[in-house]
Amino acid sequence: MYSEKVMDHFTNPRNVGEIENADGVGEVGNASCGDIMKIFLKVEDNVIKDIKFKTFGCGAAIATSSMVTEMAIGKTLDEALELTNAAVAEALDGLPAQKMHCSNLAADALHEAIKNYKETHSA
Amino acid sequence: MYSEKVMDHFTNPRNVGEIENADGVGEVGNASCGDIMKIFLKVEDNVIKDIKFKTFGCGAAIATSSMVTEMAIGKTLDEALELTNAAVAEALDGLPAQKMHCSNLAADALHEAIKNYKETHSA
Amino acid sequence: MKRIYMDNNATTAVRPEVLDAMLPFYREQFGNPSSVHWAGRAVSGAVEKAREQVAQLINCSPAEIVFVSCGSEGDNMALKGTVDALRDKGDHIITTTVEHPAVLETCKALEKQGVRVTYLPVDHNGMLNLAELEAAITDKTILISVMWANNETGNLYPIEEIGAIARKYKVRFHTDAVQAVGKVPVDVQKANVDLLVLSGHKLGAAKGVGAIYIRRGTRLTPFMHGGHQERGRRAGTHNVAGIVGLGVACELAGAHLEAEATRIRALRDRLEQGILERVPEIKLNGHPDPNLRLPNTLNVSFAYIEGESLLLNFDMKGIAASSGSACTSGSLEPSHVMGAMCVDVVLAHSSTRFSLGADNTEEDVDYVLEVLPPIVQRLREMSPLYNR
Amino acid sequence: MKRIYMDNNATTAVRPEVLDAMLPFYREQFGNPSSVHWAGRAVSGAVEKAREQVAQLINCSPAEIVFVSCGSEGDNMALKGTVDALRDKGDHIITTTVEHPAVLETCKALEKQGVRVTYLPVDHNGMLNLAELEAAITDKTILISVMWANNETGNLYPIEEIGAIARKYKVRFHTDAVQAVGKVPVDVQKANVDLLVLSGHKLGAAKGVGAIYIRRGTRLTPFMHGGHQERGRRAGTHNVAGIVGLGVACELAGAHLEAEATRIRALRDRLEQGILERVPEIKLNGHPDPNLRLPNTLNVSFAYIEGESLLLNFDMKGIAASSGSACTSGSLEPSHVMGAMCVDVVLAHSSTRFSLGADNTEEDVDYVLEVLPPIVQRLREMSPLYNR
Ligand SMILES: Cc1ncc(COP(=O)(O)O)c(C=O)c1O
Ligand SMILES: Cc1ncc(COP(=O)(O)O)c(C=O)c1O
Ligand code: FES
Ligand code: FES
Repeated sequence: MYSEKVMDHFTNPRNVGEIENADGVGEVGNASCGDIMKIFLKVEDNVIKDIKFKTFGCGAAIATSSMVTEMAIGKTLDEALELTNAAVAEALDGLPAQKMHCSNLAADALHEAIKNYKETHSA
Repeated sequence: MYSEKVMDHFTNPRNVGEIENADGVGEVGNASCGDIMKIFLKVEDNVIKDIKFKTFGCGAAIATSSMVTEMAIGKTLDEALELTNAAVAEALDGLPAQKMHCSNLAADALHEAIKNYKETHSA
Repeated sequence: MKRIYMDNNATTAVRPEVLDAMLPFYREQFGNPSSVHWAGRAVSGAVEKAREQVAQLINCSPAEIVFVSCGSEGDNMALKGTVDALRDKGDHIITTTVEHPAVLETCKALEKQGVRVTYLPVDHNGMLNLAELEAAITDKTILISVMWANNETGNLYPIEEIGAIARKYKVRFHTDAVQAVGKVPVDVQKANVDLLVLSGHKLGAAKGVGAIYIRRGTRLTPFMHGGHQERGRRAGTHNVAGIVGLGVACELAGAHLEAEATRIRALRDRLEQGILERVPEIKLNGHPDPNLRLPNTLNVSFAYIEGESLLLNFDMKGIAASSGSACTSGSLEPSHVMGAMCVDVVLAHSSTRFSLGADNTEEDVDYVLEVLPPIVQRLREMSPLYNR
Repeated sequence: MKRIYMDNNATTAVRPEVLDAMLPFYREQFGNPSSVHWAGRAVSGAVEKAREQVAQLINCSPAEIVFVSCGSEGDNMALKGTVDALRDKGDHIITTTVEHPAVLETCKALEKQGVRVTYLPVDHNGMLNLAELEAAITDKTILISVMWANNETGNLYPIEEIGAIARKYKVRFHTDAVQAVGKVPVDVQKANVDLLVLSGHKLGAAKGVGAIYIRRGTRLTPFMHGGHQERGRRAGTHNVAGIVGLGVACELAGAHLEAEATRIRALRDRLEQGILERVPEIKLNGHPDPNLRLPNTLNVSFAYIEGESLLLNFDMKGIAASSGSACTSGSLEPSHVMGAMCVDVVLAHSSTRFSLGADNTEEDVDYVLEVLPPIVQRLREMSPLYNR
């Protein structure tokens, strides 16, 4: 069902955890749909220096969370905002069709975290 | 499906044929139902001296025809009138349930033949 | 004893390659394809591969194939599902008088629910009048259902032409292709078919599996309600081994279709000619042109003899065939197909079908030709209808 | 890798004796049981023997057994056939909120046709209130349909008591016994059941075959219309090999029922106790008394973890289980059974079913108990819902 890359990120997820006193936190999803993603950011000079995630969800949810953190780290906030769910899915060599509802969350969570950072750190 | 006795009478039917100038002839059945039985009698002193049949029909129809001729030969007409379809079926060690419509013909054909004899030979 | 099976329209032996392909799915890859774990994953791929194999044989996309349990289920699903889905559009179905009971009895059941059904008559050869079909179409017609090939006579119906008519009037078109698939080329695109039914055990797969082609975009209410299998189109745990076998059978049939049809047609023609030459007073049932019948099917009536007693005598010589006689079916009426062709009722009772298959050889045919005439003669001499 | 299959409520491996019994019916005795000749006769006896074996296991007469293609078909047939046959008597069905989709979705389809359906709620343990059931009966009630055992929780319903109520009010009683037959004693006489459905692949027979018990005298409109098979009660060529296998599986199940139930119950209890001891924050789903559940079934929710990721981790250790999470089913809703029991929606997503079977051993259980706690811990640590 899942690609090797998905299984790799699912089995050995990168950047699992929380960041204490994170600069930005984003949470998307809904427990009643079975998926919640939370992303924590450490930002320095508009660059994502550290990123961690916590996810309640299926294999695809965990793998996309892991992948999005890998893709975002080191990017500027503006670059990170350009990351799309489709790009995450592609980086994982695709996702099963029936997994689209949760695989569309990872980039959203990242964007939420950036938005949260911007709101709390504006001016 | 059929008992050994049925198959024996079907494979080697006794008394097949016609009797020229028969003393009595009985015919029952209906081509549209797939079964016609014709029985020919030679009667002497109220005793069935010879009997022959011709049958268009299934294995059960042929076997019951054969059996009824064997059972009737040598009997008086009154004895022969007491032969029932059930007795014929029993003599064949039974018949499949779905064959009841045609297996109920053999004794009828005999009785018809006897009736025909009586009608044509009544003083 | 010699055993010669010439009843392949009733059912076929499972082909050895098919059985080999099925075997791993009983005890090793026994999982439920709907399961997430290893046991499920191992088999869901196999089911999808079979779907591709079936699709390829009839030239559709795999997503248009739904696996079912038999031809009868496919026909029930096609008819009942169409009526339920299109009831707002109309209440009229057109079919023929020579369909298999899976279609005819379903139509009768639908009539009880108020559906109107036109049963098109056939001529003495069992063929349809397409002008009559076209004339029967009204603005309430929601379905035309005509079989691709008839199981008793082997008659092939002009499916492409009927498909064109259906398309012209925008009426959905279903074909029961249970007897055709694997024996003659079947192409749902060329034929403009919307729904097509096939059954595994008629082409060397196992009994208990079949498939229905549902053209993309065709609204069809499920027949079997329940779980999400087959994308909600047919509930029930997949018959994995059966499905895998059906796939292989379709692939094999496709690979050898022309060669095998030619080979079997030659045998059938040899049988047909041989019988016509050797036995007097017989009637060929179905289209007189053997090329307008399935390559494997021959149906003849041996006048004056009831079919079951003929079959039993064949059977004693090891020959398996079938009959349109009422006496073999447990009903009181002889074959409705013979009736529809206006075959005399006694001749209908003596109609006999030889349907050849993969295992038949020229020796088989010659053996039948040798054994048959004396049996017919002997039974005729027992028949009150026969006058020498 | 070790492979431990604990998903026997989804499907079972075919038992070796069953497969052995099936094999001759693919290529040697391949005939159609409806045929008159040798090829047909050879198999019709085998079908009838299987009918006796199935009948014996559930204590009915063979004539009351009709072979179908799966449990779903049986349930569709029972419900739709009853509605069609008894529509003049009433239009009301009583069932439960925890039935299998084969019943629930069929009920929903019937509602569209104007049938009224009462879906009885269950309590937190998933059990019914029989007073509520009795109160739901009206003079328009034509059917009560309650499953013998629930597939997700293993809960056993008080079928004898429900049968007595149905009898008292003269309402027909159907039970989906797909999960019960072969695992616990099932006696249609004792239970006053009118219609009972079972499915082969849940008890060591093949996928694609099942049976419905129809009490003598029960009017039921056929679901599958067509040929005369099964005395007109189910059209379609018999799945001979599948049916023969089902017979053998029933015989085996009957012969070892008590011993095997005892053995499996001990394993299940060991697993249940072991998990409860080793893993904190879990919830047992279904009746807390393991004796009121199928001997093989355990359903627990591991708080904070979604079921699919749990299953995938189990899978990587060779353990096959199943989950009530939406994420494993392709739908957006978690198990309706968990919902009916008012299990919190997040816990429903983490509900996990272990269903043991013939091949499981004590070592299997111990292996699961060893492997499971660290997986749960690791996933919890990834979960935003979990606070150490
Ligand atoms: C309780 C119950 N009823 C019905 C079914 C349907 O059986 P099948 O998959 O054989 O159609 C199942 C199995 O999935 C079940 O567990
Ligand atoms: C033309 C035709 N349609 C439908 C069927 C029914 O197929 P099955 O027996 O697989 O249900 C048959 C076979 O008996 C058939 O010959
Ligand atoms: S003659 Fe028709 S069943 Fe015997
Ligand atoms: S989290 Fe439910 S499908 Fe991915």
